[in-house]
Parts: sequence; structure tokens; C-alpha cells
Amino acid sequence: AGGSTSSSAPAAFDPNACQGGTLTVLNHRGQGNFDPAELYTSGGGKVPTLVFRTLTTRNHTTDGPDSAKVVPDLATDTGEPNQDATVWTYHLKPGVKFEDGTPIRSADVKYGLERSFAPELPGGPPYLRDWLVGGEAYQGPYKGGELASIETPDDSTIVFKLRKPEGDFPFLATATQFAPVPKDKDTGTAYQKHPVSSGPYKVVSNDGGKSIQLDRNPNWSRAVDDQRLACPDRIVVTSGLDQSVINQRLAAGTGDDARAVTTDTNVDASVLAKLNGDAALKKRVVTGYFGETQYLAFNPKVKPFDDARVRQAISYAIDRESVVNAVGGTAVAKPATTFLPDQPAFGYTPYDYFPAGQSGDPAKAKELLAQAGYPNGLTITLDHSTVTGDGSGPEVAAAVQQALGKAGITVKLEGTADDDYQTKYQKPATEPGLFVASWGADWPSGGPFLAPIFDGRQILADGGNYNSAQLNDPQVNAEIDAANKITDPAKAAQAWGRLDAELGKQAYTVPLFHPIYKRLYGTGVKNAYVSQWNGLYDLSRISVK
Amino acid sequence: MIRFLLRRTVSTAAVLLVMSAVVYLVFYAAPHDPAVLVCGKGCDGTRLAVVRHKLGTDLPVWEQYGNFLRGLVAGRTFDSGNDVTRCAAPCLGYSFQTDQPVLQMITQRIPVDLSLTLGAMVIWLLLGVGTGLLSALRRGRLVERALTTLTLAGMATPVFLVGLLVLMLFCASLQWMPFPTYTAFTDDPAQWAANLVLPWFSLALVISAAYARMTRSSLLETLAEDHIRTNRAYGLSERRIVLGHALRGALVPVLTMLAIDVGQILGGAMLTESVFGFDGLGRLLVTSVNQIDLPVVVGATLFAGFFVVIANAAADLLYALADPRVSLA
Amino acid sequence: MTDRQKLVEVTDLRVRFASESGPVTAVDGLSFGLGAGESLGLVGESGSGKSTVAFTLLGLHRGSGAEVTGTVRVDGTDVLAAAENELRALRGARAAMVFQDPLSALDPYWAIGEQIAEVHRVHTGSSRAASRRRAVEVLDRVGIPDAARRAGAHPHEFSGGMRQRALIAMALACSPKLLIADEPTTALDVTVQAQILDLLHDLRTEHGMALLLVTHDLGVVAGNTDRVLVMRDGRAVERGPVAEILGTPRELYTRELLAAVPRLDGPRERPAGATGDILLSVTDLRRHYPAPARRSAAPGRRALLGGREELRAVDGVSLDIRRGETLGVVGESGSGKTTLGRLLVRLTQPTSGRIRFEGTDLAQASERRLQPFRRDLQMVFQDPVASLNPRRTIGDSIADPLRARGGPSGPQVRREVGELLERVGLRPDWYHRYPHELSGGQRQRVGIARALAPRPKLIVCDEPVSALDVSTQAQVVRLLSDLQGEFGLTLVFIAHDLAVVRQVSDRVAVMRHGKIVELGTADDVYAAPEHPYTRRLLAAVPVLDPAEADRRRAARAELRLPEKESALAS
Amino acid sequence: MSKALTAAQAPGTTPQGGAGPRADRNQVWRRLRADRSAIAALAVVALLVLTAAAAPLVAALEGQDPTTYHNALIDSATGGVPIGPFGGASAVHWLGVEPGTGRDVLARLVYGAQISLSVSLGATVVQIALGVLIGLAAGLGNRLADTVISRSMDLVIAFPSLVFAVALMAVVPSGFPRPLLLMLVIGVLGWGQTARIVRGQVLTLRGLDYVSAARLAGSRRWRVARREILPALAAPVITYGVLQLPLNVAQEAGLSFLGVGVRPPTPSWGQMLSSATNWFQADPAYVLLPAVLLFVTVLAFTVLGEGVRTALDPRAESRLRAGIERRRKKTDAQEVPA
Ligand SMILES: Nc1ncnc2c1ncn2[C@@H]1O[C@H](COP(=O)(O)OP(=O)(O)OP(=O)(O)O)[C@@H](O)[C@H]1O
Ligand SMILES: Nc1ncnc2c1ncn2[C@@H]1O[C@H](COP(=O)(O)OP(=O)(O)OP(=O)(O)O)[C@@H](O)[C@H]1O
Ligand SMILES: [Mg+2]
Ligand SMILES: [Mg+2]
Repeated sequence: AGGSTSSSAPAAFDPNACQGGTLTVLNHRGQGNFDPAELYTSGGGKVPTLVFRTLTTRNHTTDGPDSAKVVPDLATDTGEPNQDATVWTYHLKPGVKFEDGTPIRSADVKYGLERSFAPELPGGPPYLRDWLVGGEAYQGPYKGGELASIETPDDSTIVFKLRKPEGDFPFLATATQFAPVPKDKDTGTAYQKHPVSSGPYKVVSNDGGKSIQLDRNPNWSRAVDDQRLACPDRIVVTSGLDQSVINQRLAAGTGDDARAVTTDTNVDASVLAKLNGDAALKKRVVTGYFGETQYLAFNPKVKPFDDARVRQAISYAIDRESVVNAVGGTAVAKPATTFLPDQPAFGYTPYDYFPAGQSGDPAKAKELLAQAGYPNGLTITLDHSTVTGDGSGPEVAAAVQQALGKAGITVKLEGTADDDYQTKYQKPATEPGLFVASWGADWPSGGPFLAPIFDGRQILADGGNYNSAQLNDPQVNAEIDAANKITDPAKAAQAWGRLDAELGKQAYTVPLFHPIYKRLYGTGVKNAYVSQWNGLYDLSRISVK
Repeated sequence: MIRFLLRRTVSTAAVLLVMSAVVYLVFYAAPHDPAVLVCGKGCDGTRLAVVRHKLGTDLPVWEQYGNFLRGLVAGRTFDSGNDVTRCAAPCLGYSFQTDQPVLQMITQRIPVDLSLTLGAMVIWLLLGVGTGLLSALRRGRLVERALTTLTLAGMATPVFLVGLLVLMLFCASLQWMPFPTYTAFTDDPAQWAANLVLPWFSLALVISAAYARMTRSSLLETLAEDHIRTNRAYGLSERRIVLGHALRGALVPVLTMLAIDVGQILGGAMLTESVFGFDGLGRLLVTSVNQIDLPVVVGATLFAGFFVVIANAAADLLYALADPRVSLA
Repeated sequence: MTDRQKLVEVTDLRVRFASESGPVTAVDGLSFGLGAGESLGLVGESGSGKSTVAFTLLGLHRGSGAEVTGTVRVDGTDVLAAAENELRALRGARAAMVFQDPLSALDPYWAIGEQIAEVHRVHTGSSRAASRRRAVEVLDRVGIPDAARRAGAHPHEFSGGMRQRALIAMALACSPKLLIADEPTTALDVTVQAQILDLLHDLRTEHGMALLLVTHDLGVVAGNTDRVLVMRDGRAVERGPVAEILGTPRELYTRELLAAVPRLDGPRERPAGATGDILLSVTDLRRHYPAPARRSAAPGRRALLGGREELRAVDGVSLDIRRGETLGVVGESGSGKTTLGRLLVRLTQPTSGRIRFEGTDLAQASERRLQPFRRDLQMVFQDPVASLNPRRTIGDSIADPLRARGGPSGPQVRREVGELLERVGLRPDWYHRYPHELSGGQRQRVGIARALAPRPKLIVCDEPVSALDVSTQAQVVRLLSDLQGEFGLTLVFIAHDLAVVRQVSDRVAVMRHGKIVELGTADDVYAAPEHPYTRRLLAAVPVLDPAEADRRRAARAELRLPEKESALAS
Repeated sequence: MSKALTAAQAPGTTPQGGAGPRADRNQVWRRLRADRSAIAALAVVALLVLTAAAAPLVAALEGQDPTTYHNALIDSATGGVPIGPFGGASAVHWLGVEPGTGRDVLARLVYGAQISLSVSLGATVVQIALGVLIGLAAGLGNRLADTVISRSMDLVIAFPSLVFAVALMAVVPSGFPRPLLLMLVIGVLGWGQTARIVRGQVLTLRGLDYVSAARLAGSRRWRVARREILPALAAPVITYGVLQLPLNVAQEAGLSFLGVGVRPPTPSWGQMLSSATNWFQADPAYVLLPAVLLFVTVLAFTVLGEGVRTALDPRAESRLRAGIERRRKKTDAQEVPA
């Protein structure tokens, strides 16, 4: 494990002499629940990956396009599929241990997975329930016994039987649900207070995810883990901080803040303004991309959005420059015309069917509206969250409102508190006609990006629905199935890209922008390079010595 | 005295009871379903039902409230998967969203607000009463004008702005002190104080103006009392009159105000806590309201209300102690 | 200057205040002197400038924006010119002042002994302990029993008389040469007033202090001063030895003043007792209040349980009131007179007992059931200021009962009000005047007009004249008795001034501690009081004849001796 | 409660205690006029109100409106900071433009004044109206009513209102006009203190002789309340109301900070202040302007309040000169809040 000599990493970094010190993570949002069954993270997460090892993981060791690739973690390889990718087999590496020294067995991985089916431990991604045979009915180990479709023929082998072909299974196996959990240590919902570590750090204290302290796990070693360096002796996560305060603390870098990073806060104007004059500061800012799209979602079940011309008119009228400015400018957001993020791993295929230019094409929009029977404009409602700074908030909504106004569309804004907002738009019965939404990649592939949004079989009536267009097109469904079968990521990417370009014509969404991650780190932080999987420096590789 | 305490206890209980009922009602009336959020992506009907059951939101509102009340007196048990959690007698409920007993979440945060309140109180009393004293006696002098303007500016500026301003000024620009992070008093008293200085001052600045005004008008009122005239007629110096005789009477109404303020801040100074990133009751309240974590909302509201009610009772008690004419009835 | 310099020398004193309606000349060229050990009474009607003079002697006008000219010399200090600290050395040490209202003149937060000790320490610089000893000493001197212990009490734990004594003790603390007493007894009832005046007298004769006694009550000066100065509108009207002024006044004004003073031996307005059937009859009437919440009336009442005990404001009163008669009610302050009066007209609900009015028991009647009886039972309130809404015209206030009665139209009401105003001696076109535009006596007339408006059967007059000047007092008393004849009214006349009650009443009830201790015809009660308390009350009434006053003082001293304790505690 | 004292009171004295001084309008106005700082404050308040009312005019004068984005005037690369000194102030945009959007600051300030002033004034009116009504009911009702109402006052005072407001906002249908809602929420959650003051006053007033006299005259309870008690409450209530106002402005800002203020694109000072928190360093002008305006408003209302209080109470200043003053009667009913 050499790590790359990335441009942002100081040349003198020596992985063998990097150990020691305390790394502070200054965050705005809390980590939330720390149960591997309940976490919803991409690639094992930023902090969780320090505690939970999974069958596979994202490539931690580099910062190029390779960092968007899956690599083995607990397993010896990224998985052996059968012919049609419905059966996946993994073997555990020898010598892997829990924090208490007991060896990790395939049964522990199976148990961890089974736990994630328990409704008592909700919150994890839905794929397993959808993919595994019997998954949709299984109620977890507490009430439902064992899940037959996960087999553990021996202590180091684990076999998954899927309902349908899923070429992306190795990606899914990076999720924390694939972390081993020793059955005799499971305390149900209380497990999150002290999950048993399989990674380089163990949880010493965890205050409801608000502040977490991790110390080195003595039963972990680099000998059995080629992905993580685990340089600091201790990692302290402090959350609940004001975002401008985080930036100021990182920029000032006094005391412990010199050895601090953030995993959730972009630089703001006060830092950006200083960058050009301050080379040293500029060096401490890293830029990355996470596969994410902010967009306007239409619900064609609501008039007038059933009319494609109205949707197109809005697409033409949109002023992406204003939207980008509203969320922090070109440094942190890139105008988007495609639904898929503009990275090869997703199968990015450029298109712009309703060219709005930089600041919208109100004339064209008016023309379309007139065709649709609204020569005098119309009044619509745009729903948004009331949380500022996360791209779905009032600032974006107001920018959209302003732009559409030029095209004769009067927009009434309807803000809802964040959680209520999600509840509202994730339920077909309450879903608004037009709202600000965002979708982030569960892993860098087109599948988890397009399927939840456009797969007709993923329309969920009771909530948690993301198919906001409520599109159930057999042809689209079939194309999704076909792409899912492909186990070669490169080929799969092409298929997804094609599908996205096709769907784009329907104007079910108006892509607004792809966020750019621009993060500051403390003066005493070394080896901070950016992963293309999650757009961020990797805590398991950072050194503070 | 005993009667007073008894009566106060009963009325406090009644107030808190109604308060919790109101919170339940308001949250019940709101169109949100925490289960959907907890359940996450791709949650189907049956799973949702289980989650609702776990959160206890599947019950009608009066049953939820009844369970809550029963828990208060008799304790409750919660099923947490393969474990059963017992929540002992004054059970304020259990937050399934954070998997913690509500009481514990609250008691953990009380030291923060206690520290915040006590220190800030000292400062705002000094600043407020001092300014009030000066403006009653030395009207128009430079110091008085400066202090009055300062306190008024404090009052006019929302605390989140004051807080951020001092942070940017003292921690970022001047770098006179590190950014505050809460340190428990028991861990390191010096650090505790150092970290709290800025929050104390921001909070105090916002509050002092009211005290300045109250002290001033109350002092003027007292100075016009007949017994002050007696003091003058007996040759006491002005200093002695003000400090020895007038101020004491003047501060009695300030006491009532103090009680309400202290009670309210003890129950959570959400804006100050937000700005300084302190985990107190106020933030707990805001977070839980946003997450619709009803047990926590109810618990935190009750505590906040409890502090105010108790502080009020304390004020009456102090009132009786401070003013020999008043007896508790 | 002569070799024997006067203690107080005031020459051509003029004091002007700026007020909203232009400058007010409160004192207008007044000159007088006072030698060591002498005593001077300053009398005059309200607003004549008495207090202003007293205040200027100690330079207390400073900072009030008053414009003062002339010279004021007190024990060698030129008060008007002296520096602040020079004045402070005078105040309280060589010249001390006793104020009128003993409750508000003492700091409620400080123990009484401490307040006195502070004054002593400030002026003598003695030690804390020594000052405290001195405080106890002077408290003892003014007759506070168990002074060492009671020095630790707070003002509210003292009765009115005791507080006034404490104030005098404070004045004595530094053995001043001059004592200025500004209406030292106005707030007290007769028995206590007599005690205080006796005390002042004793102190003066013992210590040779000079005394400046300010009062509007001519009876008070009679027994307590050598000389009298009568003031009016800031000027001296007449001055001379007390016996001369009170005996053979030269000035018309002084004569008027004297004539208006009600006397125990003066003519009675109602020579014959009227008889009629029983109009109102109360039986075993009680009104209890849940303990003295704030001001405990007597010391040591703050029990651990916050005063479980009840305050029996009216404690088992039985009484018949006959149609057409005037029933006088006398008694010391706090004896329950007002409460009884309010019970009779059912402004207050009795705790128990019966109130039969023309055959109906009103004791527990609801407000609605009372409605038809409201007009029959009226009340004239003690305080003419507080009994009129300052924000409404007097006509409006008087019209209230007429309007509530329903029926009459606007002009009709207006006319009736006009008639009533006229009847009480006011001008009918004053309908639109506000209370503040009237004098005290005029306001009291408005109160009477309002009580008359609904043509009541019974009017309870609660101390209708005690807030008024003697001259106004006489007018109002006469008015009431005229009206009684004219309207066939029944009156309950409450007062603490025995002379006034005697003047107007057919029968008199003497109240004490919520009970009626004596009830009889006015002649009987005044001529041959049965109850010792009644006797004490009568003995305490100040008289205008200085010689008689001395005699009475001696009699009081005798009467008091065995009862000293209890009298002080009340 | 209050008991008529026996002692003589000289006629001509102003009535004291609960009765309060006679609030003759001309007299009050005359006294207020004599108070130079109060007049200055009044002028400022008038100016503010006028400017708010004439917001469209002011904006038109400048040639701007509060909602148009000017992307060309901000530097997108550095987060949307206005180009040019002092927040991009220019002859076109007199007070510069808003960072992130380029909207005109002056236009937003004057339009924001509309919301901020009307919300805070409206909320104050609601608070006072509720407080007076409820306080009256408590003070005049029977023991039971008083107890129940007093406890609800405790309740309202004890409620963490800011958070409760957040929750309440979610319950109310979205069609409801936001400024009105804000006004109601702040008002409805804030009447406790006023009610408590009013109740205390009423308890004092209730014992006054002139109120008793009105009862004897056969007036019904409501009439007594309206004619005898309400007018006497005017002075303390007006005084308290004026002091409450700035607090309500701050409350609106607090709600904006918590994300439940006015809806975009409507500007309010609170909204501007809370969005300004991120621009301390990058664009200080943007923070300064609403803050200064808020300060001026609060200062003006405070000074005005002080002036009104003094003007309503002729004793206030003269009492300072404690020298010669008539013996005052004090109704000893300083209510201890139970
Ligand atoms: N501080 C003041 N400002 C304005 N006028 C005043 C002031 N003090 C007293 N006066 C006026 O001066 C006159 C004399 O007042 P003073 O108090 O000396 O009368 P008094 O004889 O003591 O009356 P009373 O018997 O009522 O006490 C009155 O007209 C009064 O209104
Ligand atoms: N509303 C009340 N609540 C409690 N105590 C009261 C109330 N009204 C009167 N009292 C008490 O009842 C007692 C009798 O009072 P009341 O006013 O009837 O006496 P009074 O004889 O009229 O005295 P005064 O001569 O001073 O007017 C006093 O001790 C008084 O404090
Ligand atoms: Mg006087
Ligand atoms: Mg009385």
C-alpha cells in the first residue's frame, strides 16, 4: 500500500512514519446513528469506514479515476458471479479479527446483513431487500430466523442468491450492512453505542452521533488491510458546528484545529475570496466531485406538468447561473444539463435538449407555453425545503422563481421544514407537482442513479418513493434490467449513459447543477487527497504527524 | 412556607401536564410522519408499520399521551429488537431516532445550559445593573452614554449575529482565543471558563439592556420614596443613600425579571447554542422538532417549562426574603 | 444680632415652585424666629405652605427646582448658602425632622434599630456597637417596650403609633437642639395621636429641645406649643401665644378656622333621636380575610405556615338600623369600620351572618340578585380622590346609576344630574368637569350626589370628611344632615373623629377589633361611656383650650399607666 | 387589596397608585413635545414607517426592485461576493447588491421594513390585545377563573416559544399569508407577560373606590371593566407595548434564522440578517446595513417608549427631585405574581 503521490499530498509523506496524533473532524451535521445496519453511506462512509470493514470497499489508495473503483476489503476479491450474475460468492481474507481479537467468520457477515432487514433497525439502503431471494418478506433475525438466500458453507465463504441479475453487486458490498456483527455481542438498537469494530479504530464514546471518539483498534493491522493507513492514534468527530465557524476554524488553524478536517462543509465566500492572495491557504483546499445532481422534479400527475411542453418550457426558462450563484458560485457548483453526474464511472453522456444557455431562454419558454395553451403565462407552485445551504432550500427556489418569472410563469414558493419536506415529496399521495430535489450516488455507477428515479417497479406508495415522475414505462424498465445484468463496469456505464440520454428528452426533471466539493483542511494535515468515489479526502489515509 | 411549596408543586405539575398535552396535540396535528424518515429509502408498507409501531406513532394521540403519562409515574419498557429496554419511573420516554432515553439526553445537556446561564447572568447583571445605576445617577456622562448605547445595540442585534461577530472578531481575526468548545467544569475549570467567555458575553450583551432600563426606572422610583427623603433629612450622604437604601428596594423587581430570564435560558438558549456549537437543551429542542422526535420534544419542552416555573417560584421565595414585608402565602 | 442668638431665624422667606400651570409661590415673605427650648405651632389649611417652610429649614428643597430667597439660619448655619456637607452635619444632628407618614418614612428593608444606629454613627462617628446601643436607648426612651429586642424589627412589624415613635427616636438619636415635626399625627387615630403628642411634650420638657410643630389641626397645637403662627397662602396671618390665638383670635380667618373645628361639647346637629321601623338588620356578621398576606398587622405574626390564621376584619356584628336614623360608627384605624360599611351595602360578601334588608337576606346573594337592591344601598367613600374616576367627567359618574336604572333619555339624565349637582351645592353646568378640576370638598359633594342619584334608602358614609379641611368638613356635615331630612334617608356615618360623629348621630356604635364594644344613643355614649375603650377614646380627643389640654394630658397619663402595654401594641 | 387609608389627603393632589395620573391627551402631548430626544425618536419612527409604506416609491426612485437578480454584479468564482467596494455600492445600486444574487440591497431594506415593522407592530398589537383581555378576565373573574388563567399565563411564559413557533408553522396551511402568520404566532405566544401586568393592575384597580362606586351604581361587570378599568390600563399598557416592539423585531429575525421566517423572495430584516451571517468577512456591508437599521429602530422605539412613559406619568421626572413632595398614598398592592 503505497498510496499515490497526489498533487495535493505533500511530497514528504511517508506512510511508515505517519502514525500518531489526534485528528479532529469538525462537522455541521451529526453523524447520526452509528449502527452498521442503519447507516446509509456510500463506499463504507467517511467515518464508518474507520470502524467497519466490509466485503468490498472503494479504492482508498489513490485519487485518480481508479478511486471510483471497487476493491476487496474483508474479501479476497470483489466477488465471483455466476453466469447471469444472480449468485455471488466471496471468501474472507485469513487473519481478520474483531476488536476483541475473535476471528471474523462468514457467519458474522451474514448476521450483520440479516440485522439490516430488521424493521427495528431501519434506515439502510433498500437494495438488499429488493435483490436477495426472500428479501422483501424477511423481517430480520430477531423475528424472522435466518435468511436462506445468504449461505455460509464454511467460516470463510459466503454466498448470495439474488432474485435477478445484478452486475453491481460488488458495489453494494461496500455498504456498511456488509460489515460483520458478532451475534453474541448484538444488543439490538443499543448496538450503535458500541458497535464491535472490524476496522482500524474502535468506538470509545459516541454521544448520539454528535461527538464521537475513536481510538486505535489493537487487533487491526495493516498486514490484513491494504486499504487503510490509520495514521492518527485517535480521531475525534465534533458536529453541530455552524458552517462559517468550521471554515474559520480550519482557516485559522490554531491549536487542535491545525489537525482538523471537515467531511461535510464546503468553503464559503470568506475563504474563497482569500484564496487568490493566499497561496498557503489555497494549498489547503481540495476539490472533488461526488456523483450528485440537484434538479427540479416534475410530478406529471399534477396539472399542468402532465403537458410535456410545460415541462420543456420550464427547462428552457431556467437560469442556471442564478442557481449556481445562489448556492455559492462556480467554485462549489457546476451547471448541469444531464441527470447523470458528469463523471465517466456513471456513464456520463453529454446532452442539452432544451438549451437554456447561461441564464435561460424565456422567449423559447413563452413560445412553448403558448403552444401548450398558456399564452398569458401561468401560475405554479414550487416546493422546497427550508434548510439553507444544502441546494434544495429557499435560495435555489427563489432563483428558479426569478428565472421563470421572466418567462411569464408566476411561481409560488412552498417551503417545508427539511424532514417534513422529504416525507412530503417521497409519498405519491402528497407529492407536489414541482419541487427541488437532489439525488446522490449510492456508488459510482449509473444503476443506483437512474433506477430509483425511473424504474416503474420502484414506485412506493407509502413513502420513500423517489420515482417522482411515477414513470412506469415497460421499455425503460427492460433497459434497466438489461443494464443491471452487465458485470463489466465500463460496459454498464455505456448502457446507463444511453438510457439517461433517452430519458432526458422527456423532461421529467430539470437538472440544475452538480455540486463540487471544496474542502479546507488544517495546516497540520498530511496526505489529504480526494477520492472520486465520494469527492473527499479519506480519513483512513490522512496523517496529522 | 410548606404550604407555599405544596401549592407551587401542585400548580407546577398542572402547568407541565397541560404543556405536554399541548405539545402532543400540536405535533399530532402537524402533517408529518417520522416513521417514513426513519425507515429510509425504499420502505414498503409493512416495514413502515413496524417502524411506526416501534416509534409508537401508530397509536391514537390520546393513547400515546396516556403511555407517556404512565411512563412518568410507573416507568415503561421498550422493545429494541432483541433487547428490552427498561426506562425507570420518571420515564420521559425513549428516543428511537437516537436510541437514547430522553431523560438521559436531557440531563447530559443541562450542565451546558447551567454553565451558559450562570456566567452570562453574572455579566448581564453587572453590565445591566451597572448601566442602570449610572443612567439613574450620572445621566449624560460619557461612561453612561457608552454603556447605554452598548446595551441597546446588544438588544437590537439578534444574538446569533452578536455571537458570530465576536467569534469572527476574537477567534478568527484577532485570534485572541481559540474557538470555543464546551469543556465540562468538572474536567477543567479553567478551560471551562475560557471556552464560555464569548458565549457569556454575547448572551449577556443581548439581555443587559432590559436590566439597565429596569434598574434605572426602579431606582428612580425608589429614590422618590419617602424613606429616602428621611435619609436625606438625616444627613446621610448620597452614596450611602443610593447604595445602602435605594438600590436594595430597586433591585427587587429586577429579581422577578431575572428569574424568568434565568429560567428561560436554562431551558435552552437555542440561538446562542447554535452559534457556538454547544450541545444544550435549546439545540436538542430544535433538532428534535426538526426531526419530529416527539418524545424528545416533549421532554425538552417540559424541562424548559419546568425551569421557568421553578425559577418563578424561586423568585417569589427570594422576593419574600428580600422584602421583609412580603410573606409567602 | 443680640448676644443670645435665636436657634432658628427666618427672614423674608420666599419659595417659588415651577409647575405646569406657571410658578406657584408657596411661601411668600415669611419671617419668624424660634429660641432654644421654645415651641412654635405652624397651622393653616392645606396648601398654605407649612411643609414648605419646614423643609426649607433643613435645606431639603435643594434639587427640587424651587426658587428660594430670604435667609434661613438654623443653629448658626446659613441653610440657603451652606455647602452640602455643612448641611449634612446639621441635618439629623442638631436639627431633626419627624415626618407625617410613619410607614413610608422608614426604609422597609432595614431593621428599625439599624436605621437609627446609622444616623447616629454617621453624625458621631461612634462604633457600630455603640450606635446600636444608642438606638435601643432612644427606642426605650420613646416608650417602645422591650426595645432591645424590638430594635431588630422591620417597620412593617410595628403599628402606626410605634413607627411614629421610632421616627421620633431617630430624631432623638443625636440629641438635636431643634425638632421639626411635620404633621406627626395626621396618619394616626386619636388615641395614638394623644400618646405621640404626650411623648413630644415630655421630651421637650425633659431635654429642652426646641419644637416646630406643623399641623392643620388646631387642637393639636393647643396642648403642645407655646406660640402659634397661622399661615394662609404662604403668609403669616396671625401669630402669638397659643392661649391668645385660640382663645381670642384677632383675624377673621383664624376665627373661621376655630369655629369649624368640631367639639365634643359643641351643639349637636340632631337633637332628637329619630325612630322608625327596622330598615336593615345584620346578625352575627363576619368577614374574615385569609391572613395578613403582606403586612402583618401585629408583630410576630409571620408563622411558619405563612399565616394560617385569619384576619377577622368584622367579627360577629349584630345591629339594627332604623329607617330615618343616623348611626355613627367610631373606632380606631383597622377596627373594621370600612369593612362593616362595605358589608352593609354588599360591596363585600360576608363570610357568614345575615343581612336582612326590608325582609330579604342579602348576605350571600349573587350579583344578579343584588341588582334590584343596588339603588337602595349607597355609599359615600372616604377618599374623595380615589372615589372618582379621574378619566370621566363628574356628570358621567353621577349619571351612572341613572343610566343603569334604564328608562330616562339623555337630556332627562342630564337634567337630573344637574339638579343633583345643584342640590349638593355645585353648579349644574359642571357636568363636563373632571375630578381634578375640583377641590377636595367639591369632590366629596360629587360623591354624595352620586350616592343620592338613585334615590337610595340607606347611605353608608365612610369617613366622608376626614380627608377634608375643618372648614370644608363642616360644610359637608351640614349638607348631609340637610339631605337626610329632605330625602328621608337613613345614614350610617363612619368616622374616627368622635366629635364629628357626635354632631350628626342618633346612635353611636364603638368598634374595636371587628366587634362592636359599645352601642347606644349618642348622648349616652358620650356622656357616660361604659366600655373602657370608649373612655380612652374620649380622653384622647384634642381640645382647643390649652389649660384643658394640660389637664387631660395628666388624666391620660393616669389612665394609661395600667394599660400602657396593650395600648402600645395596638 | 387596596384599602383606603384613613389619613387625610390634601385635596388637589394627583391621584396615585392604580388610578394613575390623569392621562389627558393634550397634557401628554405637551410633555412629550418638551422631551427633545423623544421627539427625535418619534421623527425617526415616523421616517421608518413612512419609508416602509413608500417602499415601492423609494425603490422606483432608485430604479430598482427587490427581486431582480444581477448576476453580472457578483463574482461567482468567489462565492457570489458583490463586485466593488462597500457591497458593490454604485450610482445604480445605492447601497450595493446582495451577495449570491445581486439583488438590490436598498430595495430589499425598504421592502423588508414593510414586513419587519408590520410583523412586529402587528404582533405587539396581538400581544397587547390578548394580554389585556386575558389579564382583565383574570383580574375580574372569580377565584377559579383567576387561578386557571394565571396558570395559563405561566404556561405561555414557560413555553419555549421560538421552537413552538417552528412547530406551529408546520401545522398551519400554506395558503395562509406568511407575515400575518408570523405576526399571529409571535403575538399568540407572547401575551403572557402583558396579561400578568394587566392582571396585577386590575387587581389594584378593582379595589379602588371609584370601581366600587360604579358597581353600586348598578353597572354590569363588563361596563365596569370598559368604563372604569380599561382607561386606567392605557398608560402601563402603552408603555409596555412600546418596549415589547423591539423584542418582536428580534423575534422575527430569530424565526428567520431557524428557517421559518418570511417566504422568499420576500425580504425582511430578519431574513437579511440571518442570511448575512455567512458574509461577515466577505461582504461586511451586507451585514452592517440591516443591523444598523435594526439598531436605529430599536433605539428609536426605546427612547420613544421612555418618553411616552415619562409623559404619561407626570411624577416620573419631578419625583426625582425628592425634596418637597406631597405625601403620597401608596396602594400597597404590589402584586407578587403567584
Ligand atoms: N415640589 C413642588 N412643586 C410644585 N409645587 C409644590 C411643590 N411642593 C409644594 N408645592 C406647592 O406649594 C404649596 C404649599 O405646599 P405645602 O406642602 O407647603 O403645603 P402644606 O401647608 O404643608 O399643606 P398640607 O397641609 O396639605 O400638607 C402648595 O400649593 C403646593 O401645591
Ligand atoms: N380586602 C382585604 N383583604 C385583607 N384584609 C383586609 C381587606 N380589607 C380590610 N382588611 C383588613 O381588615 C381590617 C379592618 O379593615 P377596615 O378597613 O375595615 O378598618 P377601618 O376600621 O375602616 O380602618 P381605617 O380607620 O384605617 O379605615 C384591617 O386589618 C385591614 O387590614
Ligand atoms: Mg404639608
Ligand atoms: Mg376605613
